[in-house]
Amino acid sequence: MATKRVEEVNDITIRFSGDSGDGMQLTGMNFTETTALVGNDVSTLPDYPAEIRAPAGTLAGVSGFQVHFSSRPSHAPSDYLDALVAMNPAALKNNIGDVLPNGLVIINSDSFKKANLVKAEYLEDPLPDLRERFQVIEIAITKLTREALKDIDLSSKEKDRCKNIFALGLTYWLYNRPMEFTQTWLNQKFGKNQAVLEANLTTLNAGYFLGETLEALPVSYVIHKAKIEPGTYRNIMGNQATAMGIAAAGHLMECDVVLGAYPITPATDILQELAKYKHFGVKTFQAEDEIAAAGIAVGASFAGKLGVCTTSGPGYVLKQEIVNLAVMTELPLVLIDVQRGGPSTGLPTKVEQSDLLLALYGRNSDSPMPVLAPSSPGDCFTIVLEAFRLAVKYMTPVTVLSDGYLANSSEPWKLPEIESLVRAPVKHHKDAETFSPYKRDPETLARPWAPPGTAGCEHRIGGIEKDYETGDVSYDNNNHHKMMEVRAAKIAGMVRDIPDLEINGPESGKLLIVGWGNTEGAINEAIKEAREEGMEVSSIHLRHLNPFPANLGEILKGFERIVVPELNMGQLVHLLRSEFLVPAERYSKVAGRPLRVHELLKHITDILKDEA
Amino acid sequence: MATKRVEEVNDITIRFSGDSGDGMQLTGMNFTETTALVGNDVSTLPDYPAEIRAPAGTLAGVSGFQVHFSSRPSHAPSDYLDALVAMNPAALKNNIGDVLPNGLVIINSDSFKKANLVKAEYLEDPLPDLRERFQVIEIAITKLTREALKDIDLSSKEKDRCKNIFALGLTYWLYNRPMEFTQTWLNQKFGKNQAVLEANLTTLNAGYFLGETLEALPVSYVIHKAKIEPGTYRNIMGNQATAMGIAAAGHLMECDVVLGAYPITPATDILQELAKYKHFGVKTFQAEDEIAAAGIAVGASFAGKLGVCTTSGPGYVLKQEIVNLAVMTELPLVLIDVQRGGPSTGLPTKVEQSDLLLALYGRNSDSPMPVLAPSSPGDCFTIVLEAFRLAVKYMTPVTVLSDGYLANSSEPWKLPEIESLVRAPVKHHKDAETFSPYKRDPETLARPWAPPGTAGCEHRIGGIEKDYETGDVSYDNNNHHKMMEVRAAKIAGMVRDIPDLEINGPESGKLLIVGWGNTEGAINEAIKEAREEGMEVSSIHLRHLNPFPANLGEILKGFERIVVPELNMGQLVHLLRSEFLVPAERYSKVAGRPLRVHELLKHITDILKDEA
Amino acid sequence: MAETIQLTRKDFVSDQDVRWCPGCGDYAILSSIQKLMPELGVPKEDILFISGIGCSSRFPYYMNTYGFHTVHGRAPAFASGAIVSNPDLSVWLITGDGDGLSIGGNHLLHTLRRNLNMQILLFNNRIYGLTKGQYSPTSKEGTKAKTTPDGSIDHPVCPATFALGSGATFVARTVDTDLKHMSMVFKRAAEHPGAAFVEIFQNCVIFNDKEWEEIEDKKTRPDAALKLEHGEPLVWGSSGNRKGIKMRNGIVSVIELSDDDDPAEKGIRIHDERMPTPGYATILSSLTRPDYPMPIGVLRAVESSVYEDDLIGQIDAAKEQRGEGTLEDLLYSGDTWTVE
Amino acid sequence: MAETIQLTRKDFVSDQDVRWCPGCGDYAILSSIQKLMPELGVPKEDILFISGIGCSSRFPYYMNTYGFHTVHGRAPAFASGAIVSNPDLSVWLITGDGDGLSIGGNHLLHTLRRNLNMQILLFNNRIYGLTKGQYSPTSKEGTKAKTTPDGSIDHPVCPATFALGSGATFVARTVDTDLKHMSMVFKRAAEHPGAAFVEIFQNCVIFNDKEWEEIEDKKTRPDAALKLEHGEPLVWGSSGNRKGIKMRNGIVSVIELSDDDDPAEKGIRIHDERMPTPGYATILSSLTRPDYPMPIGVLRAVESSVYEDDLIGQIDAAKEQRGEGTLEDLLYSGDTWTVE
Ligand SMILES: Cc1ncc(C[n+]2csc(CCOP(=O)(O)OP(=O)(O)O)c2C)c(N)n1
Ligand SMILES: Cc1ncc(C[n+]2csc(CCOP(=O)(O)OP(=O)(O)O)c2C)c(N)n1
Ligand code: SF4
Ligand code: SF4
Ligand SMILES: [Mg+2]
Ligand SMILES: [Mg+2]
Repeated sequence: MATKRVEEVNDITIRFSGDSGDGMQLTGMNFTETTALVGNDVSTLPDYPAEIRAPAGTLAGVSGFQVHFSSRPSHAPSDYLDALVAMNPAALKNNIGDVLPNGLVIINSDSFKKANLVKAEYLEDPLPDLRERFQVIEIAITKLTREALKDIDLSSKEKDRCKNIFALGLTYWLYNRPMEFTQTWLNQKFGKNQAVLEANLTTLNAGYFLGETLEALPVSYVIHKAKIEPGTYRNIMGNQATAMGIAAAGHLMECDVVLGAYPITPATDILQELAKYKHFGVKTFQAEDEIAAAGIAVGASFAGKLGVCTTSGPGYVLKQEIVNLAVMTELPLVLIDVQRGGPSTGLPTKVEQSDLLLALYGRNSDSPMPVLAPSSPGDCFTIVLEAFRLAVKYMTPVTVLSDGYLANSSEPWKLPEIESLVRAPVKHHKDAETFSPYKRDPETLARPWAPPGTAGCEHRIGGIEKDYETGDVSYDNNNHHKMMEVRAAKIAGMVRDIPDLEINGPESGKLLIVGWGNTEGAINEAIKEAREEGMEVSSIHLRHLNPFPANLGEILKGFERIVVPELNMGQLVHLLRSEFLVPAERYSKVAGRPLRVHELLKHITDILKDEA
Repeated sequence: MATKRVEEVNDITIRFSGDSGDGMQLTGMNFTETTALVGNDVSTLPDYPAEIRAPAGTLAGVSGFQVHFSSRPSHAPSDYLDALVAMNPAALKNNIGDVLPNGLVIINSDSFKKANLVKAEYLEDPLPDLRERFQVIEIAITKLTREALKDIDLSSKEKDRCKNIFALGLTYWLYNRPMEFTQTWLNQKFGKNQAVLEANLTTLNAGYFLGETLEALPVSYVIHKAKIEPGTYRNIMGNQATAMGIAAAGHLMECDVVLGAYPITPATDILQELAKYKHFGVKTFQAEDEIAAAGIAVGASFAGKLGVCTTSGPGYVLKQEIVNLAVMTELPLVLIDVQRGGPSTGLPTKVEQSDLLLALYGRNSDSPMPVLAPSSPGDCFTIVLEAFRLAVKYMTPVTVLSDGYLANSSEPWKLPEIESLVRAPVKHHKDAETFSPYKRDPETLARPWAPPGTAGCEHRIGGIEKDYETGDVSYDNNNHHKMMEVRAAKIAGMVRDIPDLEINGPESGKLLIVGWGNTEGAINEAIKEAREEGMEVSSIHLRHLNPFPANLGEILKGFERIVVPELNMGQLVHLLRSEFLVPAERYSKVAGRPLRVHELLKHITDILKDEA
Repeated sequence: MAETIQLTRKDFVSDQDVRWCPGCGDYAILSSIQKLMPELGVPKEDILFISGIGCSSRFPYYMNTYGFHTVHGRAPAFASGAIVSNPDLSVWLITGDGDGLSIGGNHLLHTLRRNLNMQILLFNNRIYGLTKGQYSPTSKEGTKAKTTPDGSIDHPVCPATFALGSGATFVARTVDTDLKHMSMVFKRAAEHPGAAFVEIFQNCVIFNDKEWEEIEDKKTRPDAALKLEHGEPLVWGSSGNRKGIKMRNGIVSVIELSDDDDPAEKGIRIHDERMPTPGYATILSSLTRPDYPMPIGVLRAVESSVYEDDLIGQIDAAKEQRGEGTLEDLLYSGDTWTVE
Repeated sequence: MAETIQLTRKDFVSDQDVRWCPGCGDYAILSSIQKLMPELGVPKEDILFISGIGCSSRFPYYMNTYGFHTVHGRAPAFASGAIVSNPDLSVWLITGDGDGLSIGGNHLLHTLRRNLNMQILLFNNRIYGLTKGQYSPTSKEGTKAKTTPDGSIDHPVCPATFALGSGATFVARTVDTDLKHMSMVFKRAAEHPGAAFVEIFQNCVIFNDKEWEEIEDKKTRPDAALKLEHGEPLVWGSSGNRKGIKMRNGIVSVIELSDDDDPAEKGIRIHDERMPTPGYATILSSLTRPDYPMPIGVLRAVESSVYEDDLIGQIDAAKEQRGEGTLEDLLYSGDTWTVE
């Protein structure tokens, strides 16, 4: 056996895919953690389509996990695959379309039986054709796993559960990754069950060593460390970062957090994660529905705590009547909407930037509310802290628009230094002498927050219009107009608390790309490539959707064409046109997946060619 | 006693006002009906501020009813009063600000006791001052009423209830109105109780004859018949017209109407009215809340009937998750939102054009829905019929935005001739052979409607995204985008069913006023006056807010300045700017009352002077 | 706090004009609560009245305590949020038959079963007052109201039976005209740990006058209502018209008693608030006029764990076991690595 | 329609792949319903399955009838709209413990009390299946699920007790593993005029496996479950372990019986589905393991007027009295005048 060749590459995208029961998510996460620890930049894209476990082997049951890793900083899931691991024919069928020509396709040949081909709706064996177009590596993973475990006292069903670990071991060899992380992880997970632990460790090795021996795999790859800013890192998914942000807000603001939530995909993880954070003082309350969840959060805010809700589209709709009460009573509240494909139940597990206009306009009458959106998984943490700070400072509900892709994809995240986090302890109003419930701070226009328990500040508020001076119920005509204006002015005035936009590229020119939310990585990637091809294009990325940063209008005016890529039918573009009267153009992709770099690049190219 | 002078005038605005218990609404309605029967054009503005009966005599308890009548066609409540009837000090205080200098102020002097002045928060007797500025007619209405009824066997409490009829009689004399209508009405109402009937008839006469004798009233007025289009008329309020439209839709479309509704001000009347329409085949279902009401309506639509919901802002918000299901399953549904002051509970009894953006954007993800708005009480009938027709033809929910002013104000309405009403019988899909639930009509893009009970067309639908061809659940990426586009295209395509806008005034020029909904009368009035003052200004009025009429963009481009008066913070203006990139300007009045003609006129004048 | 003992009824009267119709039953309830407050010995600033929307739900504006007039039907959610945030508060939820049982039935169900510590006062006038007279879920079948000109066709829900079916630990009934009884029931409710549900028969003079006349009227009340008292027999009726209730195998029968019969001897059921399951109380709550008396007073009062106590218990336990979490723990937990 | 009699189970199987987890209790329920359908003799096109959201709520896709998969918790509203629109339909509502009792509890309450004619099947797996394992309102106290790592603190709601408290006219329970019993109960439900509420103990193999083991397992079932039958004594238990239930003044006691004791003689309660008020059935529904058997079968079945019948009755009566309304009547009623 000759020593194999090692090739250096900059960038690899691999997707693990198999049946829902095959453990593909765990496999992908292990590969991701290991890869991050090695020092590559990583970005992941999990894909678990079916909410219900479909019958094994069917197309509906396929679960996938994509890892894009690189020796350069890179924050987009890439569009195409260098390598695909397909544990069964259904996985192959669902994913083969994304593999680059001549890419690596590793299959578990044991599962390519007639019955499985039928379940995957293959009319004939697909392999002969695929062998022409890809490097198909056919491995009898099931058989090899069983063989490796023949001395271990487990049922064959149990042994077969290790198949994914075999595949993982093989890819570790293929991309020269160390096995320590996974070994430690297996130890933690199966420490109590020696036989299972041993089986997994053995299989991991078996997969790795097969790489060394298998002739069909003549090359392995090295991807060097990325040049990454110094610091301490961890791999983080958006929902995790959101949960951490919520817990951190309680600490930094020295005020308990009360989460009212009702399970809904893809937001449920946040509730689940926070339920484990009891020792951080977080109270979670699984409510009977989203309306109650919002009521609980607003009740908590009235009582002087940090009320927060996590939900997704259909639940966010249901909360709006109560959000409107929070607008009217000017109570702090943070709403996190992990957007998903719609309308209606839509595509619950898929990504969409669906709810921007809903956040702005989904309540009866004019009801202004600030809206923020994170641009990467780690940014969820930062944005959530910002949301709490603004909510309390301005006494207002604030919406954070996360989404199903940010929620579940991961990236290496540089941990903030504790000292760098802004401490902003909540200061309730305590002084009975100076108290009046709607007496506003002259600068922020915020009213005072005096929760029950504060002697001398007893007061009563509600959803009926209030007197500008006293806060009592008022049906007066002119008072109503005045209150409308002041509510609007308060939110508009928050612009002074929002940093100016930084422009990526020249400050004026032919083409500006305007993005928001999860598309930042893909847009940056497309722009980088466009520049490499000699095109001149700039971009800005909005994290504040209401109010807009102060310099947005100025920037827009500097460009001949403005293109707004969105995973919706054109929501931000609508706002930009209305507010700034600029001919911004929509670039909509509503296909339940992240923005594709090459498609956007092509669009940019077409435009700039047009202009040329 | 000399015969009194009779003066001819073109235009009178009178307001009856008193305590909630004083019967001012009935007084106003009698005056209105009588006036309409006489042949004047009439437009009314009721105002009952307090939902709960406040303590008698307080400012919060004042109820008012304004009648504007004219010998010329006129469809706006006017801003100022020629005459005010004030039954107590609180009524005087609340309303005196609207009386024209030297206007007529008729008061019940018996109620101007110290205690009542205090309740009305008058620190001193207001009359000395008012006598300087107005023609104050002080009548001891209580005493005179009791005197007139001294021979009738009723308690003095019962006698005092006739006070309003006394005032009515007086105004009949003042404006030379016949008493027959009211006499007949009293007969119908109190026919069963002779003593009460007699008391009322006697009081009516007493009031009338006091006019003849009272020296303080030297003049009575004649207002000639307006030149009104020939036809049969009735006085109608918007909510009544809406109820009639709903019942008529069932007849014209030969399909039962099922109304799911939950009481809410100011929409409740529609439900109450329709509950009396059982013999027209209308099924009303008072649901447990607005969500259930929407579910009931959509369930009815699925079952092949005409599902409809009536509600107001907070309830309309609650329905949106279910409306979204109707968008996704493409079922016909008519939603009537009688808008009211917001946000939150807001000003429930007051008018606002609050929910335009909510109707368009209040659902998760892109969820296109047509939106219509009536422009006068009678137009509610026409618009509702149109909404049903479009809902069924295009298989879509349709929203009608009425409002608290249209709902409760009235105008003489020319009854449509039965034959002129378009019959459009519903045709359910019956043919099993050609049935597929999402096979679209190539022109309208509507899918077929095959309700349960249709043999061979059994099918299953729901809120998850569906396959473009089969309508089955589909998680496919590209299919989702395609469905998004087709849902949008279907609604956008309805433009061919919408008449072009007619422009009031020149087709281009310096200034265009763009209105929608209840402001039509006031805008027309302001424009008429502006023209009389030699200004050149045009206007258009939108009844279709989504999609917009085809020629809207063209019209807008013809003007230098575009001003959009709205009873909100600028919702339509937002849409116009975004869609057409024209610098439309907001003109917002959010004061819980109709648009004021003189204020708008001043704005027009300022602009055109600016330009000059 | 010693000074709170000196509070008087007036301290609980807010500066807002009360805007119910003259003669409305709500006045008496308000006054009975304002009178009770000083007796409870809770400082004003620790008292919170929360309501939905309806005539009854205007209540908080009139109490000089903290107050939150929220949205229609959802008051239990706001109250739940407040009490888990600050378990020291004395939370009073005010609702109506429409607010609490039409749009808000689900929140009531879940708040009752969770047993959060609050008093829930449901003003049952069997009508929608604020929206001017539509029938409500408690309106009797056949009610002719504005939306049911031909008579209502729904079978009404019985608030107490519903509360029992929802697992309420405290269920009581009282009447707006009986100040002493109201006061007793409200006090019992305040003392109950967990959710205390009280239905108050309330008269709406304007839209449903005399709905409860028999029980409201002092004269007819003794023969129409059965005042429940724990440990006492189920006996009612004016002198000469005394009756008692027997239960056998779940079947209720009415027994005539002479004024000096010993009910126990006659096998009359002794009232027991503390039956572990809701069956017995449901038998009582389902009794209807005119065949049976209307039981008022405390139907059920059992002890059970209180939601917010358990929640705080879990938080304390977590802090004890895992140590109070710090920002460092939060961020630097899990697998990290350092780039230099 | 004569031909409908010839339908077979297969006619009710739709062309969609069933996507529940292998081993899920939902399969057996589906198959029992598909088998029952031809027996009911209702034409396929007149059958409508309506559901909310949840694993269980996918049910309509698998039935080759009309089907409507709506939104979470609101299926009762859609079903109500459909049945008032077309009372000839056979409407089956499919819901879960989360769908029906968490977000949807209020709609269930009102649909039950209105007594609209439909079968309501609540698949109770005491967990949220579709969202992957959070506790539900029926989860036992202390349940460790994904959102309750330290154990749940809510007191669960008992579906049958809740339904009884809501005024349900038909309340029953059955078990996913007992095909014969399910079939009997479903048939009874279909025959009941009005809303028939059926709780099905259903196993979620993935997130709450074995929750109902005692009752699902044929071996333990006889000693764990009491199969109710109208007119029969409340007796259960395998041979040698026979027991019966006595009720006295609302208090339940368990009596040991020898195999040949006559239960009636021993004073054992005879089951009566038709008790006019819900008290007795509530006593049964509140019995809990292990102290008592779990009663399954029909707890309550009483006749009462049906909402849509009454509604249509009022419409017919209005047409009779006022004459069928025409467009002329509609528009030209009230005071009109003519301008020439
Ligand atoms: C979402 C919403 N729907 C409807 C209403 C209208 N509304 C206000 S109060 C009420 C019913 C009140 O009835 P109840 O609770 O019995 O109170 P009461 O006035 O009889 O005391 C209704 C339907 C509302 N305010 N909000
Ligand atoms: C408005 C809304 N909120 C939340 C969800 C998410 N959701 C879907 S099903 C479900 C719970 C299902 O539980 P259950 O009814 O018990 O059904 P099972 O899956 O256990 O059969 C939840 C919370 C949703 N689809 N819509
Ligand atoms: S309407 Fe009825 S409930 Fe409301 S305040 Fe008046 S009397 Fe009381
Ligand atoms: S998750 Fe549970 S309830 Fe859902 S399909 Fe799987 S086993 Fe059945
Ligand atoms: Mg009420
Ligand atoms: Mg469940």
